Amino acid sequence: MITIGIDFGAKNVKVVILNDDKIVARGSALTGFDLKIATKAASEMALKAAELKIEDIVHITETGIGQGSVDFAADSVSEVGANAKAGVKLLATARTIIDVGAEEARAVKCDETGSMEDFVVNERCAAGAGAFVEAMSRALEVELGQMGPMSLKATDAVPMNAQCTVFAESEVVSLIHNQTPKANIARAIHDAIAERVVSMVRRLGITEAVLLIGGLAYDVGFVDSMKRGLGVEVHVPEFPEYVSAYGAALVAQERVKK
Amino acid sequence: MKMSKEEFWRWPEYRHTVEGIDPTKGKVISGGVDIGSVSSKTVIMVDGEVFAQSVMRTGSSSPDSAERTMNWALENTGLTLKDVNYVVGTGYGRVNIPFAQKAITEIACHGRGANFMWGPTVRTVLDMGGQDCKAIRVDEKGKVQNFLMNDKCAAGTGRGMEVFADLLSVPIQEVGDRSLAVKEEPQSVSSTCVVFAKSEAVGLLRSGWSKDEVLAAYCQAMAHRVVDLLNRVGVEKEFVITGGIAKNIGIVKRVEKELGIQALKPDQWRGDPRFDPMLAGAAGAALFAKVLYERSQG
Amino acid sequence: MFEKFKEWFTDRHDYAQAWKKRTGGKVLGYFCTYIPEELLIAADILPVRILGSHQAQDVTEPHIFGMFCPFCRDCLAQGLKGRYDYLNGIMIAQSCLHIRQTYNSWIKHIPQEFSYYLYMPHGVQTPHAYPYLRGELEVFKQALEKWIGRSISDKDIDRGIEVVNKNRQLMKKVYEYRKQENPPLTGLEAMYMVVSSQMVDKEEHNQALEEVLKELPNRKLERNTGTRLMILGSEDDDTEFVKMVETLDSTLVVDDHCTGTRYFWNEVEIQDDRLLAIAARYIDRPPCPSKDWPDRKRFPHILQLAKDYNVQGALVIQQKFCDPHELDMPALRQMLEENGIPTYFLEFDVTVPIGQFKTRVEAFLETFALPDLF
Amino acid sequence: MTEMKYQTKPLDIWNEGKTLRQQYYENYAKAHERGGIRWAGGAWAYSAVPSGLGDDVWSLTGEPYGASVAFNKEFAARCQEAIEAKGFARDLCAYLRNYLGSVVLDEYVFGGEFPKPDFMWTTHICCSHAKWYQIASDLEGGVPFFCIDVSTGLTEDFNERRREYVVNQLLDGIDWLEKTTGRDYDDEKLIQAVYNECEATSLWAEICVLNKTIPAPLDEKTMYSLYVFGTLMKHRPEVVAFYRKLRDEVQDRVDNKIAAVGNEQRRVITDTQPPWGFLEVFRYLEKHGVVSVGSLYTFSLIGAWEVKKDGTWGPKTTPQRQGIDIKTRKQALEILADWTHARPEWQHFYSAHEKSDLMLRIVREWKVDGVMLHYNRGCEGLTLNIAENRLAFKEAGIPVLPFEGNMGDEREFDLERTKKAVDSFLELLGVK
Repeated sequence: MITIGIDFGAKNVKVVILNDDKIVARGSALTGFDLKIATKAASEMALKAAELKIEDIVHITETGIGQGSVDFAADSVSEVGANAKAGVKLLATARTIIDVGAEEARAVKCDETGSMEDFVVNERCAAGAGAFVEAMSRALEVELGQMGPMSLKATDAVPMNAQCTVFAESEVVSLIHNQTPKANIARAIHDAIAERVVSMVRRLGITEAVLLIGGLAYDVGFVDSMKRGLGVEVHVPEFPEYVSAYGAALVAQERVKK
Repeated sequence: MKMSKEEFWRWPEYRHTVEGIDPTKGKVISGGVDIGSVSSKTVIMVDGEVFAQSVMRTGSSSPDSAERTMNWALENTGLTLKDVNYVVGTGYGRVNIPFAQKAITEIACHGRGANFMWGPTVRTVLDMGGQDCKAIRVDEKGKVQNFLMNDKCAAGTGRGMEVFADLLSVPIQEVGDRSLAVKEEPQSVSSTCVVFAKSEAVGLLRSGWSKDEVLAAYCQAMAHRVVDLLNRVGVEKEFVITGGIAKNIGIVKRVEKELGIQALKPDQWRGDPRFDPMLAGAAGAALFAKVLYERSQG
Repeated sequence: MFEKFKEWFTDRHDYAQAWKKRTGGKVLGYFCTYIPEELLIAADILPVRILGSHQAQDVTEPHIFGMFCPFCRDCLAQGLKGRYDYLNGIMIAQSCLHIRQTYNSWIKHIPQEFSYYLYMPHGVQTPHAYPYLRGELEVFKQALEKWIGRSISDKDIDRGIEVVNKNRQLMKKVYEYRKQENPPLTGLEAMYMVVSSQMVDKEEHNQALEEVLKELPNRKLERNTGTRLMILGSEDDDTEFVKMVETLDSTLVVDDHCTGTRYFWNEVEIQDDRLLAIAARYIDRPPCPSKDWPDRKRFPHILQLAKDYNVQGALVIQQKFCDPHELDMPALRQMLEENGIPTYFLEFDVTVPIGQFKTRVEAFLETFALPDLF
Repeated sequence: MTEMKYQTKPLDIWNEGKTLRQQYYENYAKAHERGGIRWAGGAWAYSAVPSGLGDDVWSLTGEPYGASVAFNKEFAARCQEAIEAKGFARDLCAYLRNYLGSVVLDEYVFGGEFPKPDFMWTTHICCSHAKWYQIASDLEGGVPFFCIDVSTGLTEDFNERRREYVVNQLLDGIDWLEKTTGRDYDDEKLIQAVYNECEATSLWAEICVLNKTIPAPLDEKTMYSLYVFGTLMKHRPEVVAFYRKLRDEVQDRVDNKIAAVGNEQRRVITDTQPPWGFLEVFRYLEKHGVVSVGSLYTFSLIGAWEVKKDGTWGPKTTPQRQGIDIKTRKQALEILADWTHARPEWQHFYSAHEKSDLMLRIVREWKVDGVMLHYNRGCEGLTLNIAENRLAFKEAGIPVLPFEGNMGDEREFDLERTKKAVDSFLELLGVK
């Protein structure tokens, strides 16, 4: 049975095509201009990669969309619901799945079948995690992909206010003007976000194994900060930013079987 | 998988020399260097008249940025750093500008610069920079009487705008105009803080709001935050806006509408459209440098 | 000369644990300076004020909603991180809501041998507050006696009053020097002095004060006093901020903080009914704004301080989300400005962004101290 | 959505409630024209006490007025901007900012200028209470202001001495009222007001108990417009009559299995005052057969409760029913003080687990499946210890959804974000 999962991220629309339990293709497009165009572009990209046509698809489930327009798919599932389903498929021992995207961060606690037990979403003061790293990479004149590796080379931990991203930004500017080494600033930035995400996960309680997904999971510096903050091993799956879409595709299959 | 990334947040850097001024004839050549959190600016004056200027992105080291913006301003003017009698540094990075004799805060410099750019009738200056925004009350000479800076929740105006433009893939120079292209003002998003406004606005995008409506909602939220600051310091005419955000017509128009007061436009007084409101701080610093130099000569 | 105080301030945990080993006594952690220290000293207990560490942390969000003040969250973090495990007990004297929440979460998640919530009244301007607080102190004394397993005699209480009153007198004498044109001590040193008094044995602190008072008359600081400033507002033990302000050609000469004058400004007036005397001291002391109604008794007191220390400007700080001070702020600033004292307002968080605050304070100083460049 | 299981019917008494509320705000505004006097104070003030000054004494309680302002979004924004321009912080109590903004603008939310009170009479338990009227007094040109400190701790600690502290302040207050208004004080009117207040608040608890039934005869968003009379004038005979009639109607709905929500399949409770925008979320929940049957807030902000012989929660027995015949002023004040300081909604000011235990009791006795906690940025008083309450629900294995908002400043309530969180919560409840 072939299903599609669509995830409307703040920055990118992600699409996953699932054939029974095998991911056959992934597609992505900038949410940017228009949801319809972005979804079409991402789906076509995935369909082409899987050499399939839209008619072959049995069921489409989306996630990440508000209660607004659900006209791309048959139905929707919440992101935490999708993450729980996908998380246990990617790592059987996964019980806490943490999703950090451009704008929002969320975490879900699940059982071995991937059904949700509890969930948390970031407090308002902690919004803008992913976008924060990008803005700071510009201030440091460091290519975004290099921010993570650079922060691993830090020689000192510079504490920074963890309550608000905007204020953390202004503290980074002060560090720049005091000529703090770039590696230490990069680490301070990652630690600042990790502190806020860990703070949120503590509300949920930390049950191992912990799986980190979402765009920021690509950033090795952030993963390292999360490990130190949580004090436990942090697993990162392949293609972390597609996990929600993969979860939606799994839910689509369940809904067809029911 | 990452498509070619057009950088929507980048704005144009430039330098400029004013025709018809011969620096060698001048008695005092003074310099003002404003190292902001997002942009670095230099103004070179000959006997208190603007001769050369440059605006560029602040790099990751402020002494570097200071040198680069100063050298770019001096480029093929025939002047070198040695010829500049006195330099005043201002802005975030004012403390580590190696060639500046004195550092004065951007509040005093923007107050003086606004007086220079728009004349003695200016009483209220709104400086919206990359990181902070300031509401400054000045007298007829441009001396600061009272001022207020944003509290935490209103920080990050300029930088917040860059992130927002990038998030919505809209070139930053177009954000203002597009935000005014809406039929009527959308219901306002939270204006408690720029981050809330941003995440709320993006949420609206996903629930069917048009791109322009989301831009309008964000600009409106930012305008609310700034007007709140202005009301606290008390607004007296004439009112001007300096700093990078002065170029965002979407913010300027909404601030004017909510205040019920029109801001003097940059070209209104000096008749010189190139007088960029971003340079008010550097201009003020250059004027202070001139007085300090004359005072040092006794 | 003030290094001892700074050392106590910085190594507060080591000091308390060493004191326990040395004396075998009990250490009681407390929130808010309305606790009756006289009774604790009478019971041979070391009272230690619980303060934050000014570091970002990620442990309090499950316990305290993010929009409560940074100070109450910072304090709870110290407990959750085990930095106060040596405490034998903990208490709070009722004042604002936020710090009360820290106490509630603390006793729920960090087991305590002894914990006490003292119903300090808010109605400090009604005459009925005196018998009421006297009654509360009676009940508190009995709880202490049960905990330490012996009775607290009038002689013990007199000794407690005497030690704390002496500390107040000595600190007030040191503050007198700050009225001079060029004060022989900085605002930073004064903060170390007062805050360290809140976390060490008062007799040791009194000795250190005696030594300081011997040397102060002939102490000359190689620094320019510059603009004389006053600092007011919420709880403030942010030495980094105070240090930065005094590098900008200015000096903090007086304050109205509970880590400053509000802690030691008035003494217990001796009378036969010792508990009533102690109750009266805490009811009549310069109030925290949460208790300063229906009239604003703080304002004439602050204005008098400003005149006595001939202050040129006031930094009015406040912990973000701190309601009691936020509610007084507009009227306080108006009162000061009407009396010719310009003010500048700053909002504190767990860590203070020194870069931004330096710009704000420097610009404030420029408004009335910049040489005439116009 | 889900199919209808029960019969539903709107409340007959609904319009009568609307007129009663309109009259209240009109009585205050027109008090002087009608030769009466008026006072302003908190909803938790001892509102029975000024009744001794006469039958033409009208009040305006701050919090419900703040909520009425919040309902009118455009006017609320103007009030908030007006008071913030005077230097007041944005994170202060939202009702306080709406009220003081309305005073600064000199506009009454129900039309016309803001009617200036003759005196202010309030109590202090949360940090903003006394200061609210200290500031209002300044802004309105020095209106006389009296405030009673009621921060005397948990109900179980409210002993003889602590009650005396409160009663002595009340006695001083009555002398002050006589001096300030120049009127003689009539103890008979006070005694009658005490009887009214006890009955009205006990009746409201009785009505809430009826919501233990499945299906629930009332839903919480309706209850917000019904309990409000307890925050306006719980000492007035009209409120006693209204609640008697409402009790009978709700009893009738229970007897005839008339539900507030026809497709009720899950029951939840909430906490703290809701943002007005949240009413849309209630409707969204009801589409999925999820009904909120109340909260510790709607039940006990004004309701009077006691643990009954069978160990369950029920209405507090009134002095009348105990056969107490109040004779003197002091006796009336002592009974009123005991009655007021037994209010469940006051316990969380002193202890986190007291409130958690009360809410867990409601979950048990009202047969509730999940809890929605409003982390209310507009009211630090009621959100005190809310995070610890959430932990208590988690430990008890009860699904709990915290959501952020502000009950009086809609700029801080993100409806889209809340709806998304509610979707996940419905999945957790097994409804979606």
